[in-house]
Amino acid sequence: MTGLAGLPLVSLVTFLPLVGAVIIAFLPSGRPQLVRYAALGVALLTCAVSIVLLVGFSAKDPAFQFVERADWIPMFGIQYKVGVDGLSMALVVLTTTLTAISILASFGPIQNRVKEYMISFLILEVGMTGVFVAMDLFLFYIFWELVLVPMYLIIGIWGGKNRIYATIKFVLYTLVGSLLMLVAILAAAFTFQASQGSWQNAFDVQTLAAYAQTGAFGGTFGFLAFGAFFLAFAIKVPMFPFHTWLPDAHVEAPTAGSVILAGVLLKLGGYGFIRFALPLFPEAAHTWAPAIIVLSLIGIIYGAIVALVQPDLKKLVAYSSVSHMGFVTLGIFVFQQQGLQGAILQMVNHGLITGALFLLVGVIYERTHDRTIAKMGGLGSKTPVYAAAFGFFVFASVGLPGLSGFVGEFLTLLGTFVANPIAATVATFVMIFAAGYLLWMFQRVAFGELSEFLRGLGDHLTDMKPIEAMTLVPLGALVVIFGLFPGLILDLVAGSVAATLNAVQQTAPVALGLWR
Amino acid sequence: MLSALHGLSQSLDAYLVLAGVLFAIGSFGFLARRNAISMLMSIELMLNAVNLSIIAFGAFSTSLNVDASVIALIVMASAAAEATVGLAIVIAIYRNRKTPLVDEYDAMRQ
Amino acid sequence: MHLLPSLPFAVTEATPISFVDASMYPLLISLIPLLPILGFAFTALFGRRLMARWGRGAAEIVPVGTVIVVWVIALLVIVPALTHAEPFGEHGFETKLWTWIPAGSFQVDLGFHVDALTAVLLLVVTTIGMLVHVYSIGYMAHDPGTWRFFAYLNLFMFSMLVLVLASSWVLVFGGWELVGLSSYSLIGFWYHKRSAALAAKKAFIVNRVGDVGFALGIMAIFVNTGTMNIQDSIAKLIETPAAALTIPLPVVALLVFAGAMGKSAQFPLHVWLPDAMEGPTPVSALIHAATMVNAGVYLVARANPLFAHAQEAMVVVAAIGIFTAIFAASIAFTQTDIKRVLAYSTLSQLGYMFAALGVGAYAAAIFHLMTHGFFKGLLFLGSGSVIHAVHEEQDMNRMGALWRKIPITHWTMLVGTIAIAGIPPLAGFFSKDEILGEAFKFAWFDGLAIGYVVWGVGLVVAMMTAFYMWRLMGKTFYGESRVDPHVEPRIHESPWQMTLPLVLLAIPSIALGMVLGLPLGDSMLSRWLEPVFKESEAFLYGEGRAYQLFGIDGYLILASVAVATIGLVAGWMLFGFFRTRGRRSTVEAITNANGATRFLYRASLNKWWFDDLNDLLFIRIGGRVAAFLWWFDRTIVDGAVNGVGFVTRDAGGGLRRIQTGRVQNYALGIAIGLLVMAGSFLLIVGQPR
Amino acid sequence: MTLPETIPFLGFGWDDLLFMTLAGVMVGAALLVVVMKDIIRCGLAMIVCFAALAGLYVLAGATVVAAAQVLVYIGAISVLVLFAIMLTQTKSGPGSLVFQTQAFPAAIAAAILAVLIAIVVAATDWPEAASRVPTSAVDLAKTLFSDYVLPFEVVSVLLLAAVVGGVFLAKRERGGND
Amino acid sequence: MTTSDLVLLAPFVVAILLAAAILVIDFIAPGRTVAALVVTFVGLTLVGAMVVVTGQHPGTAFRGGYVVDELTTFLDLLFLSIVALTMAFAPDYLEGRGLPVAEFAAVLVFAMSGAMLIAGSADLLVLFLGLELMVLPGYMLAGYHKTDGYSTEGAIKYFLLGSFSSAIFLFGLSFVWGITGTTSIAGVSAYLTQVVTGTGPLSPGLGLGLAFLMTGVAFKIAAVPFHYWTPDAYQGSPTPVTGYLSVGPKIGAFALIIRLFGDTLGPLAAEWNIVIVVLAALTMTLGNLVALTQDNVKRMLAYSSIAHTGYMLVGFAAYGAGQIQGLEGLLYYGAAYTFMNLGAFAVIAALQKRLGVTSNLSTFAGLIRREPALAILMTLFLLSLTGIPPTAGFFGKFYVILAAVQAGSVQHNGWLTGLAVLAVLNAAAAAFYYLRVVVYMFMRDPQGELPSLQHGRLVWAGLAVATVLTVALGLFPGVLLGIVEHAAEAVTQLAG
Repeated sequence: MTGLAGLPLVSLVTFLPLVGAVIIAFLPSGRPQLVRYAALGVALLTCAVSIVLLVGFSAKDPAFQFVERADWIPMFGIQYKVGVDGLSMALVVLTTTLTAISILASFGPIQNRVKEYMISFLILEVGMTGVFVAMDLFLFYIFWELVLVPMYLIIGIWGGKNRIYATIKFVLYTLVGSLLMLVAILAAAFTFQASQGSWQNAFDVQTLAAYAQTGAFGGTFGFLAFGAFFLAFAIKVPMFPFHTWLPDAHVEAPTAGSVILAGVLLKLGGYGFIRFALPLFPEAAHTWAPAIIVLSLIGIIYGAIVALVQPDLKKLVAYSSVSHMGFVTLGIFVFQQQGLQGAILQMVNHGLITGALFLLVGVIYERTHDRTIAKMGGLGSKTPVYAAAFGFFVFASVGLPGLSGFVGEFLTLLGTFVANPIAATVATFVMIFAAGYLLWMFQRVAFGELSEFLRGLGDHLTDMKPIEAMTLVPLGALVVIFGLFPGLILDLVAGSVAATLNAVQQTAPVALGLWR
Repeated sequence: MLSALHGLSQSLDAYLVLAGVLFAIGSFGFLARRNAISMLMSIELMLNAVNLSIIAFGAFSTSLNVDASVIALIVMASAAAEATVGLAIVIAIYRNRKTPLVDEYDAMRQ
Repeated sequence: MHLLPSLPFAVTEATPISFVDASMYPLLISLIPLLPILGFAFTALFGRRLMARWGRGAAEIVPVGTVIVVWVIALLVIVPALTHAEPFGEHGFETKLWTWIPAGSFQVDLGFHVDALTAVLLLVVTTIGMLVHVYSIGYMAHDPGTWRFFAYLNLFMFSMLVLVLASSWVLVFGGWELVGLSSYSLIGFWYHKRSAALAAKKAFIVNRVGDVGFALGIMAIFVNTGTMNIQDSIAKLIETPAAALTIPLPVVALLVFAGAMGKSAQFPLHVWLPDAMEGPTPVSALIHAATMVNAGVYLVARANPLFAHAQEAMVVVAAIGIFTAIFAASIAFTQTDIKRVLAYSTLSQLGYMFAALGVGAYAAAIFHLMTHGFFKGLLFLGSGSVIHAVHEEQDMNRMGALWRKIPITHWTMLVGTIAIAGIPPLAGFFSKDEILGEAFKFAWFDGLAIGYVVWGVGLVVAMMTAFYMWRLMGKTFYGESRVDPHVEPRIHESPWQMTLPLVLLAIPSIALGMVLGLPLGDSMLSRWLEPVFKESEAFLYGEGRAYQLFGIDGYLILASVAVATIGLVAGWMLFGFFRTRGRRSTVEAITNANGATRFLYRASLNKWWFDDLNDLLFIRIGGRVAAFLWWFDRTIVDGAVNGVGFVTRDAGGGLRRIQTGRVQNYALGIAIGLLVMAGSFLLIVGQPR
Repeated sequence: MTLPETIPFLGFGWDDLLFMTLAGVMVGAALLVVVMKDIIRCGLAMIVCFAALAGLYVLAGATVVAAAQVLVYIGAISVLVLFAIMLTQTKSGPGSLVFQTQAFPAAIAAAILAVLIAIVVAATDWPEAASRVPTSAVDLAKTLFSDYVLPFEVVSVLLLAAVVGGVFLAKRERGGND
Repeated sequence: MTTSDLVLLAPFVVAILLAAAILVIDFIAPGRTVAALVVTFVGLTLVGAMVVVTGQHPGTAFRGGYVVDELTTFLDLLFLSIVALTMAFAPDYLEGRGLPVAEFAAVLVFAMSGAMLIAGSADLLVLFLGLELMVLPGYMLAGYHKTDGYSTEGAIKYFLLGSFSSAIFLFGLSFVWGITGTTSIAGVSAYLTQVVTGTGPLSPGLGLGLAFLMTGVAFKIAAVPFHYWTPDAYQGSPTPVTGYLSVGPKIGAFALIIRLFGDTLGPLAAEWNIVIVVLAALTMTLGNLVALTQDNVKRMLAYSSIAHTGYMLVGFAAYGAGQIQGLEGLLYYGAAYTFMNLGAFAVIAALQKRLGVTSNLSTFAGLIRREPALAILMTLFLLSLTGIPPTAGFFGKFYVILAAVQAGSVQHNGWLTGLAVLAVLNAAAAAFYYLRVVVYMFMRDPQGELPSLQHGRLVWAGLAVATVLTVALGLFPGVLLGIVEHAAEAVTQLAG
């Protein structure tokens, strides 16, 4: 079944940006403004299409919808197969929205080589959307790798002064993981082929998942293959101790880059776990879960504590990402409905909130060309609107009920508690640290008298410009809406969650439990 | 006891060992000499060793007898071709470097 | 014998009273929190412009108006709820707006539950809230950020109302966090003051410590009962046999209590409250005396069956409560900042309430919550008025002899003082006496020793309270003036917007006790609240006990009145009344004493060194730990990553050396390779097949 | 008069003697080629070596190959080499050192190689190691132009290519250096 | 020799004639580059046509000495495209340095004919001659810029080591021939089958022969530890030649391996496969590690080509372990590698049109400003070399690794699985040095503004072809897969 009017909507959402990129490539680079608006137009159009998709999507039925398939490399049963279920749907919309916002947010900051920048960004969007809609492992892998290149350029060309180190680190680190995953993918596909005697659908996710239910991917093979997947996704998420590329990448990346990095790229990891790692290797997933849970807990607490002492705004937010994404992996690997739903919700929220925080950091960086917290102070009196917006998202990130951050975290914790109270207790303590680092940061930035450094800037230190506000308003609105009506997302993903859970057989919860 | 050597010329092994020795000598020359042309000559020695073994094989088997000679001839020809090119190259580089000593051609390394 | 029999609800057998049609209540109840948040949104968005355009009045009208409207609506709900009219009945009325969190078996309604207990809290919150709003008009008359202030106040009203109305634990937690937020914003209202900023942060974070427990408690409740609705879950919890519970009941109760400790600033989480006095005085009155800090008490009272069925937990609650009471009182002795004295007294009184909850005197606790709300609100607003009069001076050492200059403030505060001291017939007496009496009887009849402790210490605290309150009065209003001479001539009574609330608060401080506390032993309030607590009380005491005015209860009354009087007299001796006599010497004698006295004095002065302890633990040591972890991250974790890279590259650097550029070397390499190859082949061939 | 079957006192056949002599000469000459200092002498030694080799071919009955050996190697290649030597000798003569620094390891490697081959040869039982049979030129021609016509053609192409390239490389650049 | 023989051999013959023709043209009209080029390309197309035609009716000629099957056709076409592409971007470079194009073309065509011979040979002797015919011109091409010290130095190193290895190869050949008594691949194969089945003896002599053969071949494909010549020869040679050398002889040598070890020694796979595995591991790893530290792009690509040899060997090892996919992967990889690598060298050559431009990294600094088109194309090729989808390079890697994994899981052959893992780790490491070039092109500022060059139409055409193929082979591998499959089958048929 294809789209509403028989349109291949999913492919449309995926490749529209590519078309846009091609068109932009032929625009005169001499007229950046034209290029900017063209890119924004494309992004908005894509966003609109994804909304259409969302409208046409029926949350009732848990199956994949809008599925399009065509043989691609029949020799290996590789097919072009895309479609969306609730989970993909949510993340696709998140992607298109954040991309549009990021492009808008780049109008001011990006002044040189605008054309290349916009093209890279649109291609990046293709990659990200593709990952979320791909239903064929091979296709998925291609999009997965495709994401690297534009991000590599975005950080490397438009980044800060240490950008090259950061970008190469980012690419190499990610590449190691994903290449091992490739081996695992091949092994899985081949195991299937060997048993079926034909390559038919050997890379088809659903087929393989169904096949996995027969316990075919168990034992040592499953263990190792899952390990490969785990590495790839854990690096992307990123989980402790694979997180060190993140602070560097964030600090060096241009604002919009950070937004997308935190907003979508990190989600690729979580999505991968849910969509591929668990259904394909349920047995191994259970074997690995305790270790992963422990790592997540470490990440949650550790990230928060390290964030406390960061002198650089972006680094602080980066480490907070480590902490927040720890909830995602935690929620996933307790194999428990609330946990999983919470994890997904957390992914979306983290995308919105952290994205917004990076935008805000970008706003101040635009004026000061500095991100050192110590130099800030007293913005509350000089730029009240900015301070207010900052405060809003800080508290959203703290997990204030009524804003979206809370529900995701709470559900994750609850799910964890059901599975394993001890783990939940440890994780819950992050409530304190989170409040600690965020409020301390906010106090040092917004409260007190205007700092020497800022006073030195004089009139350069203006309050938020309309265009900057425009990037933040939608995010803020969504944060409130999802805070009050998390059901919008929860119902959307309920189907996928159920599917995933009975794929991993929500049987034995992790056996670290005190009361188990 | 010298009669142990009787029929030496009748044994394939003798020829092959001889060939092997020649091959070894050639390779030694190739490894040890500095002069390009000496190395070239060493290679010729090795090729001859090959020929010798081929002939030997032919000499001791009726079926291979004729083929051996043919192959040997062909090898010779190709050796000649190699020599031609090799010498040409040696001369060319000598024009640039003014020395035939190969171990001084190390502008490119690592 | 009833005072004010004219009051509609002051009839012995609670006859149901309802003003509107039952079908209206869902709407009314929803409006109560809804209006303030709208007021907040409006003021936050347009307040700045309105104020710039048409002056502060334009910015104030909406928020203040909202709260007054809310008060009216609230009354329409409170009365029938207290009198158990339909649809409230005995077990209250529940209304649901929408399902907030639909996550499979975990369903959280965004809904409200109103019963007598809720109603009592509503009464306190809306009434005092309204008065404080009015008062603030005067108090903030010169502040450039008035609009912001009122926006925050409305936000607070919303949060607090959500907290008390919520029908599900998660929503309670929501309000819980939101009051934290508003308190944060209001404490840090003068954000350019570093101390204010720090105090705000401290308040939020310390509260969070308690919230961790509360959150875990909620999860535990869900794991045990599978529902988040307060009523249902409690019912399930107490009827499930202990063995069948995943998480033992005492653990659950204590986790919930942890939350209460944070919000109600019980030891050792009390540190934030005194600092919170950095906020504007109306805030201190509203949030940090009358309403928010009572949230903890409300929570425990709300969850009373949990505690009743988990005696261990009750003991802990009582112990912590009574300890906080005396601990805080001891500090209040020596503080010179007028607001801090009141803050510590608040701590102390909250301690009373928890002690009461700990000994099963739920009604008494709520009673004290109400009375304390009013007279402490009064005292704070009064202190605000004083501070206002002496031009933002808070140090009592720079006051004195003010009673003639600001009479209204003085008289109202005097009422408050006597009320808190527990002198009949003012409000404080009834509630405090009920607590002490219940505690003693709890031990006497049910043989739980903790009761004696609570009673004994309680008496001491009562005495101390009377003493330090009089000290406050004396240092502020009596004796000779120590006011800054430049300010001296310009001292004046506050505007009516400020004095009016004082008067309005003085009335209940006097009368409330008599209205609700009589007849002794079978008071109006206890009858209202009876449905909420009867299950627990039945469980704890079995059949109710007859009240013996001329028996045990009489002696207990005498005892408490006696200690209160002693305290007052002592205060009078030391800090005088109307006219000074040479009494300062005695004070100095104490302050300059040696040995134990001196130690106690300094301990009290330095608040038992708690701030220093926290500073050491969390700032110094914690900071070190964090710094170390960061170093670890950069050097070890990241170092490992980069290390792999370097090793690889250096390996390359090493390997490239074999490329010497000399043909013969290459040839030798090839030759050796040839030999190895030949060798390996011969080995392979040699293998038997 | 006829010679006895075996040489008196020595106890092995005449052609054995011949074989040993030729082999000795060949190996000796080969060694000289790789060790002598003066490269021109090396060239001459190589000629000797090739000649001895031709002798061995005759002994092995491959007369045609022997002839070719004389023509191609002694007649063509050696001469070519000598020319090259003349062209590339600087006035100062060859560099002071004949041998690479690694001559010693090279020697060892070569020795091992020789031994290895020898052992293998000894260890292998060769197919139908009967007695030698002489090769008739006629058969050879037949075979060459029937079975081996493709290699034959290819060799000619090879030579052509070699000549073309050789000429290009060796010819002086017009106005080039030197 | 019959007419049918000639028909099958036609492509080869035509190639030779083409070479001759070019020489003649040059003789008639010296220095008329255009004429020579026209003839060359016309001729190449002609040869291509012949290849396709003869490819229609497979068969053997010269009493089994020469065989035409899908493999032959595939390889021939590959060689043709290699030569064509090389000729496309060579002239700009050569003329800039006053080097004659005609001779270059002629010699190149000779080399191609040699490669074609290897592709089609079913006889060890022919195989050897083809090899000679392929590499001798190679030596000359390496030294083609004879007034340049580097070029000639590279040439002599290449030549000396090359002929050394030829001698070794030949020695081994003689032993194998001496024992099996035939030079025909089928014959040798049959003999070995007897050995394997135990009806015939497996003598040490044969082992030695195989070892020598293997060494010779390993040298030609520049497998570690026989790779020494590669970096110097590649760096020294004129860039177009380097481009050719990096693919032509390599593919040719792999054709040799396939013919020799794929066909001939198939039965002995069990014996030599472990050796291949070790070779593959060493080759990838050393190639990549050393490439990490190179600052000269040509030299870096030389080491990278060593690494790629390693990847192809992985495929071959998988084949040795019994997975036909391994062979297919190897062939596919060959094709992919051809186009992406030639493309990369084309870009370098184009940049070096300006005299005195080195191939150091610094040359590429800020290229995106000076020559955006070239920079973007270079990036594409480098990404493909890295193996980032969706490019030819990725699918090539995908294919060989798939084969290795299969072999690993089918025969529970831990070696192969380990090899697969090692391969991907290498690929990750390789990303570093390829991306380094990208860093220079996009993220560094050029030192000294140079005016952008004018590049001939041929160059652009060549680049266009390379680009299209690099992308197409990545996105739509289906087309080539079919051919590759048949080619691989052909091999097994010939052996069995």
